[in-house]
Amino acid sequence: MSEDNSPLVIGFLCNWCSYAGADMAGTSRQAYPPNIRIMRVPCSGRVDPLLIVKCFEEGADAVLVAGCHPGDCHYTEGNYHGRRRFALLRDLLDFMGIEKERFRIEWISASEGKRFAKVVSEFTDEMTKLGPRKVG
Amino acid sequence: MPVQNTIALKPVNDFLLFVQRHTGESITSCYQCGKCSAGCPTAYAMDITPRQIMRGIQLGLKDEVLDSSAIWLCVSCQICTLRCPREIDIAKVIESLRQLSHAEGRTHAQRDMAVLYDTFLQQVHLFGRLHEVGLGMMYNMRSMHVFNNVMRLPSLFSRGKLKLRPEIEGASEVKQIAARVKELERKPS
Amino acid sequence: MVESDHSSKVGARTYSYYPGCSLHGTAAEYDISTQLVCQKLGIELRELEEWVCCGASAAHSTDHLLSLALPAHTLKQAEEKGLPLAVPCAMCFSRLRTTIHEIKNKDTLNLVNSAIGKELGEPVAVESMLQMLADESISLPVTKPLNGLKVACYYGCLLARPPEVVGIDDAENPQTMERLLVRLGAEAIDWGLKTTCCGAGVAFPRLDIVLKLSHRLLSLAQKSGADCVAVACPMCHANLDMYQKDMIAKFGQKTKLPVIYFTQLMGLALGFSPKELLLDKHLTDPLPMLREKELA
Amino acid sequence: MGEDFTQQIRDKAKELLENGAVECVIGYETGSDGVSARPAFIYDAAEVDRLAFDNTCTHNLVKYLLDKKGKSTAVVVKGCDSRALNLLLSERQIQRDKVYVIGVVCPGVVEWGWNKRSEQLQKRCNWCRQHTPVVSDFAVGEPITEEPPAEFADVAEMATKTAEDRATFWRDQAERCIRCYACRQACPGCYCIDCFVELLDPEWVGIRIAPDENWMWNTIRAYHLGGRCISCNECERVCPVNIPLSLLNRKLEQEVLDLFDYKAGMSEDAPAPLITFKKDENLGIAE
Amino acid sequence: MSRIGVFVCHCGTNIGGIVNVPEVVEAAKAMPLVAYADENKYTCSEVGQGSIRDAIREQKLDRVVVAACSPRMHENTFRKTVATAGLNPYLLEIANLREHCSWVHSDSKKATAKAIDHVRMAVAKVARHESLFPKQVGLTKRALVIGGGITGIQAALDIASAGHEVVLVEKEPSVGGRMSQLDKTFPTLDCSACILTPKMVDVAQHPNITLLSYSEVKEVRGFVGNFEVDILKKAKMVDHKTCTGCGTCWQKCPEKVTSEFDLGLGQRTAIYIPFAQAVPNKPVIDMENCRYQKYLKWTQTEEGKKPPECRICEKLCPTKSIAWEQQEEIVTEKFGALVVATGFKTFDHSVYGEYGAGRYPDVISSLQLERLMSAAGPTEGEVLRPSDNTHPKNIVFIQCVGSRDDKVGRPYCSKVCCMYTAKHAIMLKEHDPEVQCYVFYIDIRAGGKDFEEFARRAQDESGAVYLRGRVSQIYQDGKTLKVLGEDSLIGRPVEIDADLVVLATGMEASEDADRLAQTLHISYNIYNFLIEAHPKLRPVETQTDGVFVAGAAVGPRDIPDCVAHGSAAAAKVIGLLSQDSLTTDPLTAIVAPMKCVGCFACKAVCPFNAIEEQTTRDGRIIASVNESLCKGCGLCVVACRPGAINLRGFTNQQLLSEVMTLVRR
Repeated sequence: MSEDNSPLVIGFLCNWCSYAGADMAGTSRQAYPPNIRIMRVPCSGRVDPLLIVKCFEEGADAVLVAGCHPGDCHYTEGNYHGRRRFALLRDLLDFMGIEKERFRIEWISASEGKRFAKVVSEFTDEMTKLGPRKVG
Repeated sequence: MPVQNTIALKPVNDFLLFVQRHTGESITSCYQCGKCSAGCPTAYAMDITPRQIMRGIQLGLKDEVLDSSAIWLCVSCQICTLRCPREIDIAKVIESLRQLSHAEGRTHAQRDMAVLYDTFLQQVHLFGRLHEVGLGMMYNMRSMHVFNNVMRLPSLFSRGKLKLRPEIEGASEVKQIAARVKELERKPS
Repeated sequence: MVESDHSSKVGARTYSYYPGCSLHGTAAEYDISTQLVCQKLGIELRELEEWVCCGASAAHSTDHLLSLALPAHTLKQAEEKGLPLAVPCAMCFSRLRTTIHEIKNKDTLNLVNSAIGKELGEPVAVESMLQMLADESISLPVTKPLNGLKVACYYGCLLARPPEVVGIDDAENPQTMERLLVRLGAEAIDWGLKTTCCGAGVAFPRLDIVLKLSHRLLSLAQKSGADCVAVACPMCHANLDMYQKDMIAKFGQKTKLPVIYFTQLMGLALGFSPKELLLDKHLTDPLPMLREKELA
Repeated sequence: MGEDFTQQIRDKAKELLENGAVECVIGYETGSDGVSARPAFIYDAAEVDRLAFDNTCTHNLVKYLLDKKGKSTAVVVKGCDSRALNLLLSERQIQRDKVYVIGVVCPGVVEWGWNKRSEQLQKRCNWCRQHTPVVSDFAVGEPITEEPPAEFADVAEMATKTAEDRATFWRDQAERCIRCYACRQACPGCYCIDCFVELLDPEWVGIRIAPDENWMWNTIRAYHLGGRCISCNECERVCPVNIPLSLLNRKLEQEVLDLFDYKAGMSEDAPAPLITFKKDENLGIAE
Repeated sequence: MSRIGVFVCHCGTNIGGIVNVPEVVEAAKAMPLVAYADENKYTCSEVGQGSIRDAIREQKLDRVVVAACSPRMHENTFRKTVATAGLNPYLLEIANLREHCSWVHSDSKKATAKAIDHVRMAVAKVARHESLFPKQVGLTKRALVIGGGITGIQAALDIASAGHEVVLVEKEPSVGGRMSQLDKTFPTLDCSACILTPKMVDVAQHPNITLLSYSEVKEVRGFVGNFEVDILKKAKMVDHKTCTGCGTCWQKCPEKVTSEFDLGLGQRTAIYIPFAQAVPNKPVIDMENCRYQKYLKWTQTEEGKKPPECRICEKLCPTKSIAWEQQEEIVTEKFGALVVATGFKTFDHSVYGEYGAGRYPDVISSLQLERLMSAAGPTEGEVLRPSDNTHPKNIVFIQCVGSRDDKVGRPYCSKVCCMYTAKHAIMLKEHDPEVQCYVFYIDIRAGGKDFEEFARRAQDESGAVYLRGRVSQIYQDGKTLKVLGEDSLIGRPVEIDADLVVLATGMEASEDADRLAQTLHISYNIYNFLIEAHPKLRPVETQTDGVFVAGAAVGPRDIPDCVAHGSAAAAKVIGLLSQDSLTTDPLTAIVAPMKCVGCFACKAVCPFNAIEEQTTRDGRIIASVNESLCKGCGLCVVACRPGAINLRGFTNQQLLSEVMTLVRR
């Protein structure tokens, strides 16, 4: 939670699709709340659960992982593996008290700039409503 | 569009803003392709075609649009809405213009149409249902076209189509509804 | 009114029935033929008590809230009966379906509720008579197939548009009526103006428009080889049937083309006599043509 | 029950050691308190009589095979322990031809402590659905084939709590954890040379013994066992501060069953769920 | 102690307008290990790059952070910059302050705070960067061109004439694409066949080009320089080695079928060449309609009437080239570069119920009119009404059918229709002087050299009446078609009794272009047009190195642009193949031998089989990375529990340091 306790959202974006989609949101000037901090990774399959758990351990309010739509992955299978890991991790974190809504996974293609802006806006509003992390 | 004067375009187009807010349709999306006028069955009889009505709103020409006969000759057949390539509900826009024109009493371009509708509602208020013969008589009188459709009366009468006695059912219900509607419409929703 | 046993038992197909003002007036033949056909097919129609007018074009052209409140009142009556509502008149059907569509919006619903002084619950299913009778699952005990009768099916505007509200199969080229009449043995011709307007309610103030539009329809139907036009709307029937004499005078149209309610054609096929179906009530007399086709 | 199984195990051990089939037989013997069992490593045929089997034989002996790489060894396994064999085989940590499995149909293990034994079955034996070893060269006891479907009441009960309560619950557990890593030492699935928790570069978990760090350790340890844990529950048993690790393991076990229809350790060649995928599966995320 | 240099860019006002750049520079100076921080108006300019080079030398910097636009724009530019200053190009990190910050946030304070965070992350990451050295990898000096239309032909010819081997794969039995269906071409009224056929023949005869017609790409593996492609050669049932294309078979074949090439207006036989000038000029057998194949299917079930055995083509073939036993075959070939030129198909106008939904025979598409006007067409160039084969007098053209129309999901303009309709109006007047053409349009779009002048000829010389307005409905009215429109210039509805109505159908991506794009791992938009790397700066490249796109497959485009696109793609391929070896991206995985426990989870998840087994001196079997196959996706790193395998450029340490600098405030 930053100073004015608006939520800190950490975004892991895959270089080939979602990061390009975020760029497209920029070039078409699709505004969205500034809470998200974006990290570029080669593939959603490169996003390590350890990194996500570390984000939550260190107090981040929400994590967004965005990758290519199934079938579009530049490395053919990256998002398929990612999908399984995140599905399991999300349930584990939820079980340990980190609400499921705080960890969101989206498939965003290189041409979906508008959609990227919409997802980030929705996610940030949702996290603002959910409020700060109560424990830990 | 009858050219009386040069159109002085104002920075704030209230008419456009009102119609867009009232109907929820994006009038500025219309790129004047004319497909609505092309399919409109009564466009040939209109002083301004549906496309020109949309253009009128875009340019804020409230008087030309609300005083037109076009909005009264629209039979709300929905062809324009079905085929508009910009997916604008034009029938809804023209319907709201008709309601606005009627509310502001500017129906003189096609007076008879407004007379027909007012007489129709008057019948319904009286009897709860529409009495066709009553509508016919009252319309002829109030529109001063006393002999309208008179030649057809014998053939209709001989076929027993003219029910002289009105069916009166639910009239009180209709009156209460009409009163509540008036009340609700005075308070801005 | 045709006597039908209002047995309390809810038959396989029981509907509340909302005839509308014109079916109790100049369109009596549409009302009678509908009831006869339903009786024959074992469909029970229970007319709503004290139904009121739907407001038609007059309401929705001048007052938005009133145009929703009147049909809403009827919807409340039907809701209290708890039966699906069968509506023969295209205008009433369109106004009822439009109201159901618009009260999906919460604010509109609240406004309409306060207008009719009642709380509208889940609206009952509203079906046009055409949609209801054209249902493939209804078996049609045809005793006198309409062999050799070439029919131009005419839908007009309100049965076809807007598609998402009226639920027609194809807004540009519907086939519902064609499929029904073919099952009765008739031949449905393909023509291009089956959903183009006949002039609707402007007959009184602007009869010239009705004559022009209706003549355009009738001449194309004739040119396409139709023996008659089948309709499912009292206003279309009035415009197409009543003014053919004027059209001959004004446009030199050669012969008259009979305009018949599709329920009258169904009645013929199901064995009712033209008299019972009030086929003699039309200004353009269909009987000569029907006799020539050995159907009357 | 004890006499019969013990004798069969001793005879087999004697035979294996005498014909040199194995260098060592890993089994159980009665502990120095004369009551509870402890692991036994028998290298000499003459000592087979030390071997014994009763309802205090808790330890998962498969873990010791990791130190016997390349040496042919016999091991006594119960139903749950045997699934660890398949896990280590599929992850190429042991070779099937170097291991002689003495599979004992497990009657269930009782709660025991130093010099005391209760008759009450251990928690894990109540939820156990695998009494018969999935792998065995020499079977001891009648195999039980009818097993009721698994249920996860404990997990369900935790799930009813609010997110805040759950977070507080696990925070309290994290507070008590002393990072002794006994759970890791007992678990057959943990055989990494350098465990992630001990890495300083990258320093995933700080060396500070504090709730945040402990919380991350417990979360990642559980995650690393996702789709691999065979619920022998040794981790919870050895935990000096009694953190309910079974809750975490069984939550993941249930999720793996629901999401991927997979049960760990049931076969040697079925790939673990997190290293494979199905293209058109719908896992309820990002749909 | 490393010395990091941070260079924050104003990018004119793109960044500086919202983000307080000086504040970011000050904040950067206070960050750990940052020895120098500065700002530039345009860092990517010569001046900007110069300032970086100078600072590296003067301040002895060993790592650089450029805080400017997206790394996808100028990461390579700045790698070259730091390299020329003697620094390893991979000791660089880009912070995205434009697309992900100034362009999407209006609140200057928050945008600046976010910009500082992004710089902080970049600094934390670059601090953990190590020097990386790209490797040289061999490449296959062969190119694959997918799609044999004019674009594909042009690309293939250019690449081949530069001395490289080309394989041209075409789905149809002949190359030529949509252009082969045209009669004349604008703006010069050249006969399409006259300018296309010679190029088709060149493609067939060029020593460096292997033409695989009636074939499709099934599977693509590998990466730039080393692609491996499975090509499905469909069964032609004719041995093209012995067949001389004499034509006896397709003249005698009794089975008549509607011709796809003639868009349903003409017929072809079961054994056929699609059109006279087809290349290869040898037939294929249509398995669905060949009577002998129907007979064979009948023999299996023996249900229904026994069809004739036929086999006339086999009996009459002088060179015995009919080969019933031929099977479809998959060949796998290696390529260094791929060009996708799969072209377009015309919009299916049967979606327009108001234009008859395809029921009225005299309402045809513009491509069908091309076939009617073509001398090699079904009517040998005589424009006849399909209903009764009479000469039409009143011809109505309707523009924007399937273009600029949200209702049918095609809001874009197809760019070529106004031009080809003007061409049609001119040509029809030449065919028959009594013809009267009406063109319903919304806006005439005739940009480009000689285009507007050409479009004007339709009105000046051919007397075509241009009506501004979209047609709402067409219906059959006896023999003629009633067309209802509005002339929106004078604001009156108009009606025309048309003998023939031509719908100017728009351009769409060709059939299953999305499936092919997925196979090639390139992205495509919602209309299935392929997405180029950058619409202005890299029009024929894609995000995937070594895969190039050209022609109408990328978006609506006319022939001159398609040919230019084809040559542009060829130039890119020639540039790539002219190198003897390729510098591979060094961002690959690497194993720490002492940590690997040999569980090979990495091998199970690697999509490129880049993990190999290696035995250490102490007998342990551990994983090792084949760096020419590894593409740096990082799946193995996440699968490895002990963290024995890491990904250069996106190591665990680097990513963790980015997270830690974000959350630890």
